[in-house]
Amino acid sequence: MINPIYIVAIGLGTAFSLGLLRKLGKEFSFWVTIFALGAMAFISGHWLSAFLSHQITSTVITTAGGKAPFVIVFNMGMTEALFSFMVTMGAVFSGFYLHDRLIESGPSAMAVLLAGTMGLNGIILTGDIFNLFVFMEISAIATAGLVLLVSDFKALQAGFKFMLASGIISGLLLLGIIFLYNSTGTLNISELHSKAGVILKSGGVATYLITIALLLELKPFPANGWGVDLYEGAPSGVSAFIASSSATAAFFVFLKVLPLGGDISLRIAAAAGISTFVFSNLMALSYKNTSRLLGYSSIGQLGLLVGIAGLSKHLGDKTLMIILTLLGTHYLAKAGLFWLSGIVKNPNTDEWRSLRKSPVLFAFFGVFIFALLGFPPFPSFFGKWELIMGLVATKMYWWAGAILLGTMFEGIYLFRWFSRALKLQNNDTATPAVTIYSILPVVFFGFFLFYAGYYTSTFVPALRVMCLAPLLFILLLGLLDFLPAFLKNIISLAGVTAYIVYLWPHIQGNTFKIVFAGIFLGGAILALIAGFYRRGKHMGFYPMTMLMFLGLGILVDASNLLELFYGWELMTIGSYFLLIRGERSLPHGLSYLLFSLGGSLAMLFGFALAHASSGSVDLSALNHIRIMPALAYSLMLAGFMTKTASLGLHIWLPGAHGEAVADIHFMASAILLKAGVFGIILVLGGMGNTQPYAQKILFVLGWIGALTALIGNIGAAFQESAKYLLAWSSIGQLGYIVFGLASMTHLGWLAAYGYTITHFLYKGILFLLIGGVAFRVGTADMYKMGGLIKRMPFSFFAVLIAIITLAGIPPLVGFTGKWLVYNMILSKHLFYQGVVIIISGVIAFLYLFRLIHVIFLGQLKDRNRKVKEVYVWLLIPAYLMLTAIFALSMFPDMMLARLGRMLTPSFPEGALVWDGFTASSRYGTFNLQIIMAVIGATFAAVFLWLVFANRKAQKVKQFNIFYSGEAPSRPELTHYGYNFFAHYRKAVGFMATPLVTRFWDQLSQGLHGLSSYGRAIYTGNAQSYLYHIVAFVVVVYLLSAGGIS
Amino acid sequence: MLPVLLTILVIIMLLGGLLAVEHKSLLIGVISAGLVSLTASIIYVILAAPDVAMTEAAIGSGLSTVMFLYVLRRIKGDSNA
Amino acid sequence: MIHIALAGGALLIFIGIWGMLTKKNIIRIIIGFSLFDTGLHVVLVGLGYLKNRTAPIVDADLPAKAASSQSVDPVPQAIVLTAIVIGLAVTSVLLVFALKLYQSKNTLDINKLRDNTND
Amino acid sequence: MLKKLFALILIGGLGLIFFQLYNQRSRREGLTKTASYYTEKGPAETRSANIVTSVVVTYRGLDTLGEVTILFAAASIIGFFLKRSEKGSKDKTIRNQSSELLQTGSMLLVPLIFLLGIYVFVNGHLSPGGGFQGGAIIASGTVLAFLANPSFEGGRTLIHILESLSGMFYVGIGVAGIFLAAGFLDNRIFPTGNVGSFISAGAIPVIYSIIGLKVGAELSAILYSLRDTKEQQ
Repeated sequence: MINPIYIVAIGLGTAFSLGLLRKLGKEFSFWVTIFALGAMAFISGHWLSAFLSHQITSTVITTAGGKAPFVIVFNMGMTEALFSFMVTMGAVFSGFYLHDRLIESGPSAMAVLLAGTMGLNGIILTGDIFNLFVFMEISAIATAGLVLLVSDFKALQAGFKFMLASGIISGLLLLGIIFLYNSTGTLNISELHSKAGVILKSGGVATYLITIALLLELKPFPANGWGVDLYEGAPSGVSAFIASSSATAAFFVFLKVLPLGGDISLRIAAAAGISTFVFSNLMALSYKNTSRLLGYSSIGQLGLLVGIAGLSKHLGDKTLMIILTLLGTHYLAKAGLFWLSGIVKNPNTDEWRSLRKSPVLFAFFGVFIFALLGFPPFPSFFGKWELIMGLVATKMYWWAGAILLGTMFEGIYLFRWFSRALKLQNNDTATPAVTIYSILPVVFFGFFLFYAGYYTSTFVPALRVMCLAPLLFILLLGLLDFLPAFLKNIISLAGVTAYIVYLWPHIQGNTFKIVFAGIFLGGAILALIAGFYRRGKHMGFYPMTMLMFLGLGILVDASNLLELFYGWELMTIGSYFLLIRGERSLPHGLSYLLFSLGGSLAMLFGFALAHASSGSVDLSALNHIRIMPALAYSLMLAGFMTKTASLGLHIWLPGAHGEAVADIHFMASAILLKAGVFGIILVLGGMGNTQPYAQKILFVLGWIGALTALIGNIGAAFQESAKYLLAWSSIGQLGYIVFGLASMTHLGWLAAYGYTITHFLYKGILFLLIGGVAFRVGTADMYKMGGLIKRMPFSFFAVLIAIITLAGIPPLVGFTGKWLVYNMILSKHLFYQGVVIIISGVIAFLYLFRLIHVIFLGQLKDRNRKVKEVYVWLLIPAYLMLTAIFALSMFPDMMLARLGRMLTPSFPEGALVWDGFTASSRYGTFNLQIIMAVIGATFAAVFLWLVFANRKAQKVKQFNIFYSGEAPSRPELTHYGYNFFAHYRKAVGFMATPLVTRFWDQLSQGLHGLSSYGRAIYTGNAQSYLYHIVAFVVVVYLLSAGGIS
Repeated sequence: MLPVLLTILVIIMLLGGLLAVEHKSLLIGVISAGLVSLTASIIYVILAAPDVAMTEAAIGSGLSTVMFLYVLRRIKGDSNA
Repeated sequence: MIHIALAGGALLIFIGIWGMLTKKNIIRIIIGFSLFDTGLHVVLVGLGYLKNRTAPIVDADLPAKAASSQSVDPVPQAIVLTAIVIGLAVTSVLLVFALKLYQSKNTLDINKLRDNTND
Repeated sequence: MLKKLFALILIGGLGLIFFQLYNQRSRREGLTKTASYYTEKGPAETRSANIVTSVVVTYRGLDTLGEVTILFAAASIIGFFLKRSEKGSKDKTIRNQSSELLQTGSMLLVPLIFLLGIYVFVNGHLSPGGGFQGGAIIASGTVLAFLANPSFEGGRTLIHILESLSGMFYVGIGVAGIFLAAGFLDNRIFPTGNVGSFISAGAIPVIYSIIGLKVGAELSAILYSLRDTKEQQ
């Protein structure tokens, strides 16, 4: 093995020699620098690979030919090698990225970079505590120097603050070191570790000073103003270096020294770290400067790591894995984002839209953001999972809660930033300054993030390989994104089919899974068939669609909670990108994402409680949670209900769905929402209805379901846009499902399953076709349509049937669901809820009637005279579903009897009794075939009579109407379909006015207010930052004085 | 004997320190700071640390003061605390 | 002796911190920092001092055999040597920062030397 | 006023911490384990009479290398920072010439000061003093040269060459320790001689001389940069 001293020797030797190489030109010096950094990285990388292949064990390398505690030693172990490698690679790429600036500033600046990197390596490798101090000073002074690679005032004052702050901090460190030496007689860190007894007796305060100084280096809240300003003021390449390399080294040494202080240090670390995580992210909410945001985020992430280190006793041997995954993700993603910020140049978050001009970089922007927030497949996903599981298992609920809260804050500003960059108009921005030097590091770190995610997952036994395979497929699609849409469509179809073939043996015989696999993957096939109508390339569409569908597939396939969560999160990412594709969907897509994030964090906590109760992550852990079951089940339900858009969590849906185009609307509404149902069924199945808390939850859930149905239907009634109407209607329909499930009866569940399947079918038809119509007409506003029956007879017929089903009118299968729900209401005596359900059923008629009447009947508008029938590619899946509706209507037992058989073990009471095609419950019987025959005959008779009676009807022109002699100024507003239910809005509009929206708005304003209030700390004044540092030292000491021996 | 000498030196050093931060004139402040270093280096001699004493005298009171003065010279007409 | 040195060093540290926390002039703040540094060094050397012992240099007064029983602790001295030079480096960089800050805003007042463009 | 009161309170808090630190320290009668080792074995192992020197240059040589690096980094930063920001203002500042007496006097003195500096560092292993002190003395010679002749330009290139070469030699000698002796910066790559004689202590005098040159060069470079900053109008 190569002596790690050479890392120091190469770094310094090259740094010193650069002065002599001046004559050979700056480019030459630059490449010498990069080469030297590479050589340094090679040494630690070489060690790392040897450690990973278990060829060697940790080694101590002495210097000066002396014996271990008396001379300075270097420790080389697995973690040292890894951290050193990370630090140096960060320097290699940041150095490469800084090419232009380094050339501008000359070899001296390169020497500073080399010296700084050498210093960071020394921090990691050295086994001597004073030597550590020296290396920390080297890297501090080098950092200050690198900040000066830009010569504006911002950098200048940031560097000055940093130097002052680190001056005080390192003074405290030195004081601690010498007193620790005085009491223990050694400076060797390993020896110090073995002298816990002595330290306890006479080194407590000294250790406190050392710990607090190293903690201050990591910029804890609120003593971190200088740190934020440093991130903001430094050139982006240097910020990347600080956030990745420097922070990594500083954290490593903190980790190394923390155990010296015993329990009290751990407690300090936990409290300071986690509060830094929460408050930094809260503070970030009110800023728009990206460097500053990234600074807060970096500080927050490091705070989280410090907190985890402080909680290491509770996390046990998982600690290292959690730390490495979170740190690794932070390291890669934060460096990437800082590099990107240098490419974008303008520090305003909204200006990142200009990055869309180079799609590859923008894709990596997304990768970095999602990675930071712990989405799969990135390493942080697994770290976050293990972290929350571990904390909850050891009853550290508040810590876990605080971490989730901080993650939520972080999500708010990161996602806001990303979404706005993704959607804002982008015509007036400058093209980002892309050079090979700026792009290469980003791309490399971006890809490595994926690899790191894969690598981490190989250590997670709970995740089967089949959960990773879909990602490869998606990666392939991403690489083939240049192909025309129809080719990608074919590939996607092949992919889904392959997945179905894989999945089938796993779910065979499990009706529950078959139902949902049918909806998710069968739906995927239908949606992809519809997708053939697409022309052009549709960049980014297919990978994201597949991400959603395969995420849903994994959800069904999941054999444990981790896989469930994994699939859920993949699906969330994919669906977000689909929903935000709409023209005006920016705010809705964003709120979808934020609700999803909040929901998944809530679920995560719930899963952790389940895991803590049973000790396993199997799906069976959901059964009878013992630890805080009410909280656990409520959180999980709330999490899943973000996707079903239940009351209170529904505000994202209308906008997100209403703005989506036909097939995406189909995917989002008919398919995606069912993921929430899937989860609710799992949770309720585990919870049961016997426990008192379960009954309370179910009671609330039932009301939520009923009210959601009402709100959804009322909301739908007031819409002018057919798409918004359908979106609101979906909320209502999902309300029925939740209501049915909450009853915990055979009939209720049967109804819920029935609704789940039929909603998929009829809403599928409606979304595809109404979407198709809207596409042809050029608007989704219904009053701009009318009379389209003549132009689009096929669409009309399918929509008509779908609406009949939806309204629950006999004879079609929709009626079954209604009949079951009413039976259930009677059997459970849920009369109040029953009233609400019935009222919402009536309201549903109001808007459904409108849908068919206003769009297809009446006069054809002039400008619509030439419109063509909806794309055949949309009609094919619609008619397939239509066939299914007829089949199910004709043979309801095909579906219901089978579902009933599945439900009977869980709900033996109140099952339907089947006699041929006749089903009976306690309150009556029904036989859909007879009903169908009767209704069919009646309908035919009436229809024939109408045809006969209308044979003399006269055709009129569209505007052949009178308005008391006045010519209407905007004739289209005289359309009878316009603002049809205005009078209702007057009466009951208050229910539809978004009370809920206001609640979330106020919450968000409150948070931002809090955040702005906190800005008072960050005055920008170097002196007040010094105050904070000193005050931090004193206050933390006083708070923990009892514990410091 | 030595303790008395040390006490006197420490008092001089502290007075010099107070002068350095509190005196109106920056120039006198800088020179007082140099004086503090010089006193400190004598203290080091008493504390049996001749190497440190030499370093402090050469660097702390010598070069460091020169640097302060160089910078002061660039900043003119400004001497209020 | 050791008490006097430690107390003197600590007080000098406080004077330095006082200067850094209360003075508006950045040059003065840097002076405060250098006092803080010097105070630290006095504490360090003081801590290594042992009563009635001599400097750790082997010569006529201190034969090599007696070194460990008659010399003071060399480790703090070695550390302080390093720390003094580091302190000089830090001070010089701070001074250059101060100079440049002054040149860009024409003031030495720390309250005016901040970036107000944050949003 | 409030600010000062608050500062006093904080310093009071720090005082409390310091007091605890002081109270808690172990009151030693003898040397610590590490110090005993250095004082007992130091002279025998390194053959350096000055034990502090043996600690600084050998046992804790890596610290010293680091410290030299800090100076180097500071000099580099100040160099590129000041040089860049002075770009465009080519006009050399008119500096007041000093009196002839001072000029002549210092021309005599500067070489002597340099000699003194060299004397201090080559004797670092025998007597108090060494690389830092010697280096600082050399730098003060530069100061004197500036005082005597404010537009003194001599030695600028020499300084840069010295800066690089001494640094490289330092690292080189350190690495040589790995091959020729028992580890990085081991001083026994040369014959160690007897304690107290001039030619003794192996590589220590060599290293200390290199340090002296390096420190002198770095400090002089810093002084050069500072001197050359633009005068405020």
